[in-house]
Parts: sequence; structure tokens; C-alpha cells
Amino acid sequence: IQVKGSDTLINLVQRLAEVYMEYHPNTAIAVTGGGSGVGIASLIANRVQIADASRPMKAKEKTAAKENGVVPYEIVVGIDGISVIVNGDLAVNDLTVEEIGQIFRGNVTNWKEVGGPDLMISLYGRQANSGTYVFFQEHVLAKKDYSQRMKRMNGNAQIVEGIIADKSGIGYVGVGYVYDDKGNVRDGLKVLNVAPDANSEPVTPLVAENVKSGKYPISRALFQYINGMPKGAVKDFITFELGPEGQKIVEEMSFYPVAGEYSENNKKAGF
Amino acid sequence: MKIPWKKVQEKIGFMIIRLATVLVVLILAYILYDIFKKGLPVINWEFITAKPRKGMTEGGIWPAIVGTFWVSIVTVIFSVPIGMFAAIYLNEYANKCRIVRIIRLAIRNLSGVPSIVYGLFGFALFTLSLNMGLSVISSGLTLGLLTLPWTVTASEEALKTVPMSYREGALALGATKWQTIRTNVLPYAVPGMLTGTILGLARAAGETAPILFTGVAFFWPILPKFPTVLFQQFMALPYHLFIMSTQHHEIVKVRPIAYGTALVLIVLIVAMNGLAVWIRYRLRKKYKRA
Amino acid sequence: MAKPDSITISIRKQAWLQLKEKLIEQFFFVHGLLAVIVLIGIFSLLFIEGFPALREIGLKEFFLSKHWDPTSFERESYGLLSMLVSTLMVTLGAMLIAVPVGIGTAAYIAEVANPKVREVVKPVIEILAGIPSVVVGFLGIIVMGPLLAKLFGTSNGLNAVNGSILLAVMSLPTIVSISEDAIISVPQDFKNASLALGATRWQTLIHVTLPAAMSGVVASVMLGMGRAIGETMTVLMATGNAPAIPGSFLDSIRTMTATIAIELGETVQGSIHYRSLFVIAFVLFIMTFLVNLVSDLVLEKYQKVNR
Amino acid sequence: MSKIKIKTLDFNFYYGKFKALTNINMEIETHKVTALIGPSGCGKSTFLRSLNRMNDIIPGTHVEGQVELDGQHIYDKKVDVVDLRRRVGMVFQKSNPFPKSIFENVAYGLRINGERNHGKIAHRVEESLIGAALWDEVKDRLDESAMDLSGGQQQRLCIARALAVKPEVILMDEPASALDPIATQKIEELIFELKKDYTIVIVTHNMQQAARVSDYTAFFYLGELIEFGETDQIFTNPKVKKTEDYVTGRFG
Amino acid sequence: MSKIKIKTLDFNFYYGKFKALTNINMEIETHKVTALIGPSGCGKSTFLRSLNRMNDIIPGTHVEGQVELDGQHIYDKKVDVVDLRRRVGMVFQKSNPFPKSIFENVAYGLRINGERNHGKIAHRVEESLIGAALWDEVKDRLDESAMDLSGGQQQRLCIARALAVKPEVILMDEPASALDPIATQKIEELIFELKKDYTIVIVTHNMQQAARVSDYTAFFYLGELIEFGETDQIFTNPKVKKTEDYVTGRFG
Ligand SMILES: Nc1ncnc2c1ncn2[C@@H]1O[C@H](COP(=O)(O)OP(=O)(O)OP(=O)(O)O)[C@@H](O)[C@H]1O
Ligand SMILES: Nc1ncnc2c1ncn2[C@@H]1O[C@H](COP(=O)(O)OP(=O)(O)OP(=O)(O)O)[C@@H](O)[C@H]1O
Ligand SMILES: [Mg+2]
Ligand SMILES: [Mg+2]
Repeated sequence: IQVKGSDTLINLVQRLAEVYMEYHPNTAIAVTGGGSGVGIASLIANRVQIADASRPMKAKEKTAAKENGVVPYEIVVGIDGISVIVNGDLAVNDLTVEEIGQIFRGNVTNWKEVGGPDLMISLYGRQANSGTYVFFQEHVLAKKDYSQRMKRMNGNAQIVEGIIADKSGIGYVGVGYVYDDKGNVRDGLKVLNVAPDANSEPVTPLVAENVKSGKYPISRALFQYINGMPKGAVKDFITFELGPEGQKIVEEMSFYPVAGEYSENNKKAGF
Repeated sequence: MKIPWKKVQEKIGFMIIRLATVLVVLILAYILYDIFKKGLPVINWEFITAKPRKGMTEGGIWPAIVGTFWVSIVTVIFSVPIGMFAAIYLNEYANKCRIVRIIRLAIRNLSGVPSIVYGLFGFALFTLSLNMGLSVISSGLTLGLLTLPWTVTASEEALKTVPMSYREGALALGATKWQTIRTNVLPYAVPGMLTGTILGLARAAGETAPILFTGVAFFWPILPKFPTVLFQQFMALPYHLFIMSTQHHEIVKVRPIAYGTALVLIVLIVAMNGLAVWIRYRLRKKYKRA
Repeated sequence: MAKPDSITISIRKQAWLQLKEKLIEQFFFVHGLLAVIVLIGIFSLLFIEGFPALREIGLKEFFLSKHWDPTSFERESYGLLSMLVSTLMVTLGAMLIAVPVGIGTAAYIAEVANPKVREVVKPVIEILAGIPSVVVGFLGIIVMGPLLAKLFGTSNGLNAVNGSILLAVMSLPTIVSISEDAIISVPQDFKNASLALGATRWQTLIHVTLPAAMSGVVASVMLGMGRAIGETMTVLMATGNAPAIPGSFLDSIRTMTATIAIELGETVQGSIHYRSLFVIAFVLFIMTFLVNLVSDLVLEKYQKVNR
Repeated sequence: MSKIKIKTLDFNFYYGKFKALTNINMEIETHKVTALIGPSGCGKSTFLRSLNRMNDIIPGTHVEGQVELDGQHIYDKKVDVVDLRRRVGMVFQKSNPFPKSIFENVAYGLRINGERNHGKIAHRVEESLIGAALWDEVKDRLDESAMDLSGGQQQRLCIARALAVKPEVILMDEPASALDPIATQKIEELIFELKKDYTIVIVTHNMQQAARVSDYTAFFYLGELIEFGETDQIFTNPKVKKTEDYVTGRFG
Repeated sequence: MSKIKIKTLDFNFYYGKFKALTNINMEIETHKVTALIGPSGCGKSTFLRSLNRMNDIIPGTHVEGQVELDGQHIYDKKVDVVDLRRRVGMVFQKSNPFPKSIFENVAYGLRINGERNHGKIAHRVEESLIGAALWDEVKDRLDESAMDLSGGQQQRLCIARALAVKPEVILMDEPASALDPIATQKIEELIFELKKDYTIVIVTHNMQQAARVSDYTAFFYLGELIEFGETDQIFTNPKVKKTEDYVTGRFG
């Protein structure tokens, strides 16, 4: 089985594959990153069986798939809160979605404009092939373009490293990336509380309930796409992912297990 | 006449260029020092021979070593014979006609084409058009194309070191051209060709851009038998280092693994370089006697 | 001694031998031709894949627009300019460092160092040439980045300076080794003549040896530059990849090579985005082709002079 | 007068556009030593190498006129160059033994001509080494590398190598110029022996050597054959002023 | 008898362990031409290059004994080699003009010695070219590349270049061996002119040339100075048998 796509999912899926292969030594699973776009493009070209995506397929991609005779089925394997992070020393704790959007579009360039110190903001984001990039653009930037000054990092972890070293930095990563191996937020890092609008309470994504309940405004489902109804080894693998052991790994990797409407969604694909 | 000034000028000038040299040597020394210091503690038997475990935060890099090995094999099989044959044509048969000048121009330009462009070319040609998919073969052939100009040039250099008098001597005894080449040129050129080939291969083994789209995988711990392995994706040392330093979930935690990978990669490449230099050194000694 | 009893070879065998010789030559020739085929293959593939995108986007927008944002929700834009500037900028930076250091080193090991030092330094430089670009990029992220951030007091070290330094390291071996060859092959005659007139070794180096080796040295710089332009992984890892037109060397930049490496995977085959990456590759190809051509011409001239 | 082995007819030689030999007409006698002399660059080597078509391997050369070997035009299309070179052997200025054993050096020409029988080869190697007056010095170390021989021995080895394929003519281009006086003397004695069985053409810069070893002498100047005749006559009573100037050392 | 310019005292020269010159004692007179002759490899060039310490640049060499220039030991530590070489100029076997213009070639020595005044330089360039009998041939094309001159002109240019720094002695290592007879004759005439102002030491392979141009001749053999005396005496009435053999062409 070849799995390709989102870097947000890659470590999770790699781990899932690793454990799965321990039980099923006869099944080989290759996991490759590159970004959600990469995975979906490969699925459309029929080069992989499973595409990881941290965003839903775009309409354009669905058309392209149809033209190629590929029928994508959607599965949600977990839920991710995208945390907005800044350096631990920065005197800013809360922002609204609107403010964050302005910052990343390059309209707000100094921390003092959002109540922080007089410091030029330096932006950290992902590359355009990342699902996080697209998701963030859709939901936070209101589909407007990112500032061209944003540094496009190769991976989530690199953004974290960058922010820890950069007193004026702001970036977005999956919640899973902010913890160290003991489960605490990493030194030198601060996860902002985000309010949906100026009138609401800012909430932190670090509390699972906030994300699962949708109170935290920037959360999303983690998708996998397959061509046609899953069968055989692919089906077996996905069953494992969605099963108790799989979902435990999802939690171990600091994502949240599938619940609510997303489970309904999965039923359509036969799970 | 201001003779002392000339001397002072000489002293200063030599000092500056000596410093430049020291700088270059220091750069290398630092790179090696850093990687050895931080990579060596990681290296043990398990690191070399085990698969990655626990979300690649533990275990070893064996699949990446094997992947790099197989890709290199395909590269060699593709580029060495072709490169050698082309070199033989250029150095032994060709005379100064236009087509030969075009060939030389082509080779020199090929050696300047960026590796990412080879990657793109390999992706479009091998992976897509020729339907080889993401595989060792696609990547190996792409790297083969990349190394081809180096192999040709190195082989030609080796052929050039064979004195003209060996050829003349054989021809004057009534040997045909091919006999001359086979019995009195190639035997002396092959070690030199080997040197160049190893150097090229070492460079190819460290390349990432050409394999990026043609077959390398983030995680693919499976090690099937030959020849199945050729048609599947693979892990490779340079790419492994790339993801360990930029893509992984916890880059700080896996930094030791990154250092270990870098060390293995460097040792591999330096060893190959060393081998090549050693062969050449022995060769020079032999020719000096001649 | 007896009258020579010639080794006689039958006519038919002779004809066969001659045919065999011809066939063998043809065999080698075909392999030689392959290089040309590959070059033309690359050229035409890049062109054919890229051309439709260029027609769609338009030359003016492609080369003059500053915006590169093929996945934008607002307006997909394909402007090469910022990447072109970035590429040229890191390359320039790299050359500013590598050229003086490289030529100095080459001159030192060719003319000043005693042979034992040369025997050590030359292999060292060859090893430097062999260090993979990912390793250099890796050290760029974890060693050079923080160092530069501290040095310049900037927020981070993933910027054009970092890229330039790393590319300088990558192109040094080329510059040193080809320049050294050129310097060392300046006929001893010239140097002798200069020394015999009462010149110091430094004067000889500056006024006679280097000028005589100049075309080789220039060629080495061009080749080093070609390497810097085409280098991918190092810049991808260590320059921050911000696609804005850089204002200074302390800004993050994104080169043409990095753009291809980042974006190719996500594109749908045949889409404008996909094809636009081939156009970038085509532009890169032409750039390195020109650089090589120039160095070639220079080298050729140099061989003529030295004959 | 004895038989003519080689004859050139209005022979011209070109390196690209440069005419290195102009209208050479010369006859070389069987079992005689013919010396070619003349100042540097006058075309001696070019002429010599034209006789076994070794110049063919230099790109861009061409010839006009004819060279005959035993009456056969050697520049004819039909002629097999490989066979011609076997018949007209060559010894070079700088001795160029192959980096093989002494034995293999001499055996080389036999092997490439398809001889497989080891006994025959061994026999011919011995014969040739004896012919080159080298056998006694090397018979106990035939398996050692030819590169370990002294310069003079190497040159005689090259002669032995040439003899092994039983050529009819042997061309020598300054065979002793890189050798010390004693080695030179050995080579000169050897030439004297060899002319019993072979026709020899030798280029030399050393007038005394030409006078000592040759029967006929040809004086070249700027690509032309100025004078050709018996050695005695050329050195004692040259007909052309230029020749006289040259052999008496007044120029060059 | 006129003044002694250079004097060697039990001079030995080593390339590593190899002793290339043994116990040379020789006196070179001011404003005379001294020729060095001998078979190839006997140490003529080595000796010549010892006189301006050009051998210093060959690694692994060392000397024993002394060479005096105007009574000063030139191998002394105190001696400035760079200055010595300015005083003892050198012309090489293969003409080696720099790949610069004719003018710059001659001006080179002045410039590196710190001369900046263009008028002075131009004047000295003209003077030197006249001294080397080249002025008339090149005066209209001083800015052209020196590489475009003929071999003989190049060699005279090298002489002019050496003259420009006003040396006291000029060493010449087979200055005409690569030239055609006419160019050679020009150089020989030039040497005759130059000795009025300079002390000249010349190596030559050509006995006739030595006889024509030199006042004194030194015959070297295997690193030893076999005989040294007036040129006439050496060629007509040598005291040592070896010298006689050599000058009459009986060996070498
Ligand atoms: N490969 C070549 N290409 C072009 N010109 C050549 C070539 N070989 C020789 N010549 C020219 O042809 C002429 C004759 O050369 P050749 O080597 O026959 O002279 P030579 O009499 O043997 O001289 P020497 O005594 O120095 O060996 C010379 O002017 C030389 O420059
Ligand atoms: N750089 C060197 N290293 C070692 N030995 C050398 C070197 N140069 C010359 N020799 C040796 O020193 C001896 C004298 O050489 P030199 O060049 O002085 O001879 P020469 O008389 O000038 O000969 P020729 O007439 O051939 O120029 C020779 O045996 C030579 O092999
Ligand atoms: Mg010759
Ligand atoms: Mg000499």
C-alpha cells in the first residue's frame, strides 16, 4: 500500500503503519510526505492507494479526479486543532481570528498594533503544498493571500524551531507539534488563545474538549482519500486506524479521536 | 628602488592566501568535527542494522542504507558502460569533425544542468511516460543520467593518461585499432576510469533532488528481495537526513538520528572518495615509474 | 635469420576484420551520440511541457510580475521575478565569498605551499566537493542559522546570507580545483622569466601567473556559479523560502530550484501550475547552459593561448 | 646496384593546409641503411612515418603522389594498413615498451596477429631478442616488467618487438638520441647486424652517427629533399652548397 | 688579462642526493663571452642557473662551495636573491615572452622594481629594444601581443626584457637552439654587440656556435669541468683527450 500526502498526518500515519505492519508482516505500507496537495494529486493520477490530507478536497481536484476516472472516498482519521504559536517571551496571549488573519496577510506588521510590544512581526508558515497552509488560508485569512514575506518552512517542526528562536515570530502548527515528549508545551513556546470574534472568550486548543466541541475556532478533520470503496488490505488498514488501537495512537500523537458527525461521515465509506 | 616594500608586499600577500587556504580546510574540518562529535555517540550496531521504530524516533536506518545501495547499483549499471563507451569513442575514434564538437559541448552542458532539473526530467520521462512509477529504477536511471557526463569526462581523462606511445607502438606492429584499444589502452585506463566512476557515484549517492519525485519515500521499511526491490519505492540516506531535519514531527528529538544519518552518509561518501584517491595515487606512482 | 615467413591472413578474413572494426567504431559512436540525445531530450521535454503554461500566463506576467502564488484562492499568480532575484542574489553572495577565497586557496596550493601541503589540501578539497548538499543544508539549519541570527541580531538565520555562505562552501571545491589546474599549468617558463628579472614570487604570481591563468580562473568561477545556481537542497533547507522579493541579504528568499522541489509534488499533471514549474526548469536550464557556454568559450581561448 | 625496396613518386604531405613535404622522389635499397638528416622541423619524421602510414592516425593529414613498397602503391584504397605496418616496422625516438613483462612485449605483435601456439611464440621471442642483441642480458628475467630495463635496453627491446613480427623494413626515428654514448654504440652495432636481413631507414640528428651507420644519406631542408646519395659522397663531396653547409656544421 | 666578474670555488651542486656538479672552479671575465659545452646531461644548465640562484626554486637542491660575483659570495644568507637576479639576467632556451604586449614585456622588470614614471619607462623600453636589435622591427606595434612575433623576434624580445633592468651579467641557456639559421645568426651577432657592455655566459649544444661567438670555452662532462680555456685553444689544441673527442664529434 502506498500512502502519500499531508505532512501533518505523516508522522501519525507512519506510526500507524509501523504498528500495523508488526501485526501484518505481509502487508507493506510505504508512507511519503510532500503535502496534502501532493497526496491528492497522486491519488488522482492513480499512483497511490491512500492520500493523506489535512483539508478537504477542492472542487477543482474533484473534477480532475472524475476526468481521470478516480472516485475518491473520504475518511476522517482524527481531528486536529491548529495552534497559533509565538515565542514564550512575547507579551501577547490572546488574539482573535480576524487579528491573526490580518497578521498573516501582512496588513498588521508590528506587534504593537495588536497590543504587544513594539516589534516587527516575522511570519512563519508552511509551503503551498501543505494542507495546513490551505486550511489556515481558508478559515483564518478568509481565502485572501498570505503575505509574500512569510517564510515557507519545510515542515511543522521547523516552524516550532523557528518560533522558539525568534522573539518576534508567529506561526501555526498542528497541536501535536507543540508538546515535548513528556506531554508539556515546549520551553520557549507559547500557544495563543484564540477567540472566534472580538465578542467571544478566547479559548486554548490545549484542552481537548475545546477542540472536540468546536469551541476552538481553528480545528479541522484529518482526512484520508481512497479510490473507490475500500477493499482488501486497504480496508483492513483503515479499519485498524479507526479501531480502538488506532485511535489510541491518534491520541498518543496529540491529535483527537474521531467523534460526532465525522463518524457519520466514515460510515458512508463503509466503516 | 624600494626593495623592502616588495618583500613586505610578498609577506602580506602570501599571508592572505594562506589564510584563505586555512579557512577552506577549517570549513571542512568543522563540518567533519561537528558531524562526528554529535553523530558518533548515536552509531551502534542497531542504528546501522535496524529499521526505524516508534515513529522514527528510535531504531536505525538500515532501510535507508539499503535503498541508497540499490539506487547506486542501478546508477552504475546504467551510466558506467555508456559513459565508458562514449569516452572511448571521443578519445580513440573521433577526430575533429563537427558532430564530435557537438557531443563534447553536450556533455559539458549536461554536467552543468541542475540536479533538480534532472529530477523533473526523470519524473516526466521514467516515472510517468515510461510508466516506471515511483521506484528504485526510476530514481537510479535519473541519477544515471545525472552522472553520465561525469563518467564520460572521467573516463576520457583516464584514456588520455595512457601515453600515445603505447598506441603508436601497437599500431606500428600491425595491430588494428580495436586490438590496440583492447590490449594496450584499456588495461591501463581502467583503473583511472574506476577512479572517476567512484567519484561520480559518491556524488550521486548524496543527491536528493533527483530522487525527490522519482521514488524516495518518507517511510518504507520493507526490504524485498532482488529484483522486486527495483520496482518499489525506497528510503535513502540523504532524503532521510532531509526529513529528519525539516519534516519530522519532533525534529529536536530526532536530531541525534539526523546526525547519525549524516555521519553514515559522509563516511560512506568520504570512504568512496578515499578509495578513488587511493587508486589514483597508486596509479600515478605506477605511471611515474613508466 | 631466415627470410621472413609472413603471417598470411586470408582476404576474406581481412574483409571481416575490417568490417568488425567499422562495427566496433559505430558501436562506440552511438554511445557518444547519446549525450546529445539526452541534452536535446531534456531541452525539448522542458519546452514542450512548459510552453502551454507560458502561453496561458503570458511572457510579461511570468517574467515581470512579482507574485508567485499558484494556489491562491483570490487570483492564481505566476510571477518568476522574485525567485529570479532570489536565485541571482544568493548566487552573487556566494560568489562574493567563494571567488576570493577560492582563487586565493588555489594560488596558495599551486604556487606557495610546499608539495607536502598540497598533497594534503588537494584531497581535502575533493572531500569537501563530495559532501552532499543535504548535509550542508542540515548544518545550515542547525549551526549557521542560529549563529547568523546572533551575529546580525535578526530574529532568525534562515535567509540569503545563510544560503550564500552554504553555496559558497558548495562551489569552493570547483573554483579551487579548476583554478589550481589553470595556475599550475602556466608554463614554468613565464615564472622563470619573471623571477630572473628580479621579481618576488608574489609579484610573479600577481603580474604573470594569474593573468596567464586568467581564462582558466574565470572558467572555474563560471562553473562554480553554475553549481550555485543549480543547487537545490541546501537553499531549500536554509533560506526560509519566502517568495517575496528580498530587500536585503538578511531577508528570507526562495530560489527557482527550491520552488520546483517544493511544488512539483502537489501539482496535477498537465495543469498550468505543473507546466509553470517546467518553465522555471527551462529558465534554469537556459541560465546554466549560458554560464557553461561562456566558461567553455573562455576555456577554449585559454587552451589556445597556452599552446 | 641492388634491388629497390621503397620508392616515392612526387610525394607531398600535408598537415591540414601546411605542406610538410614537397615533391619527394627517393629510392630506398633493400638490405641497406638509409639515413635521413636535416635541421629540426625539415620533415624527416614526417617522411619516415609516411612509409608505414603512421601519419594516418593524425587527424587532418593528407598525401599526394605515391609511395611504393615492392612496387605496390601503399596509399591505394585496397591496401590493408594493418598489414602494411606489420611489414614495415618502426622504432621510436623515445623507447616505448609496453608496461608488460619483457616476454609479453616481444610476444605482443605475434598475439595480435593471431598466433596462439605458446611454443612458437616462445621460440620467436627468443629469436627476436637474440636478433636485437638483448637476449643475454634478459634471458633470466623475461617475466619482469620491461619498465625496469635501462634506457638502452628498452630501446633494444623495442627493436626486438619490431623484429618479432618479421617485418621487411624497419624505420627508426632517432633511436639513440635519448641514450648515453655506450648504449648508442650498441644500437649502432645492432643496426649494422640488422641490415643483413632488413631494409633500414633511420632518422638522426647526429651527423657522425649518420656517417657511421648508413649506406645512403638523404638531406632534407624545409620539407624538400635537397640531396640524396651514398653516404660517403654526401659527407665528403656534397653537390649542393646547402648540404655542405649543413654537414660541416655551418648552420643548424 | 681583464677583470674577473664571477668566480666559483670548489662548487658542488645536488639535486636531492644526486650530485650534478662536482668541484667546479672557474673564473668568468668581465665583458667577455664564455661558452659552456658538453654532452646532454653534463650539468651545463645546472651550472648556469647556479650563477643567479635560479636553482633555488627547485625543491630539494643544495650547494656546497662558493660562487662569487664581484668578490661577493652569492650564496651567503645576507644576499638578497631578488636583487641578485636583477643583476644577473637570464635568457632561456625556449623564448618565453609573457602573454602581454611587446611594450609591457620589456617594461615588466622596471615596473616590478617600482618604477612608475611613464616617460622613464618608455625611454628604457626603447633603449633596451635597440640594444636587442629589435627596435626597428617592432617600433610601430609595441602594443601588439608579444606572442605574435616570430620565434627569433621573441628571443630577442626576451633579451631586451633582460637588458631593461640593466643587469651586469647575462646568462643564456641555448638561446638559439629552437631557431632557424637566419634567426640564429642574428642572435649571434647580437651577442657580439652585447659583450661590449655585459658579461655573457652561454650554453650551447652547437660546437660551431661556441667557436663563433665565445672568447672562452668550458667543457663539462658528467658534472665535472674537464677543460676550460680560450676558445681557440679548446677547439684547435685541447689538452685533455676527452675534450678533443667531443669537439671533433667522436662522441655525443
Ligand atoms: N601533428 C602535426 N600537425 C601539424 N604540423 C606538424 C605536425 N607534426 C609535425 N608538423 C610540422 O611539420 C614539419 C615537419 O615536422 P617533422 O616532425 O617531420 O620534422 P623533423 O624533421 O622530424 O624535426 P625534428 O628533427 O625536430 O624531429 C614541422 O614544421 C612541424 O612543425
Ligand atoms: N630538477 C632536477 N631534478 C633532478 N635532477 C636533475 C634536475 N635537473 C637536472 N637534473 C639532472 O642533473 C644533471 C645535469 O642536468 P643539466 O640540465 O644541467 O644538463 P645539461 O648539460 O644542461 O643538459 P642538456 O644539454 O640536455 O640541457 C642531469 O643528469 C639531469 O638529469
Ligand atoms: Mg622528428
Ligand atoms: Mg640544459
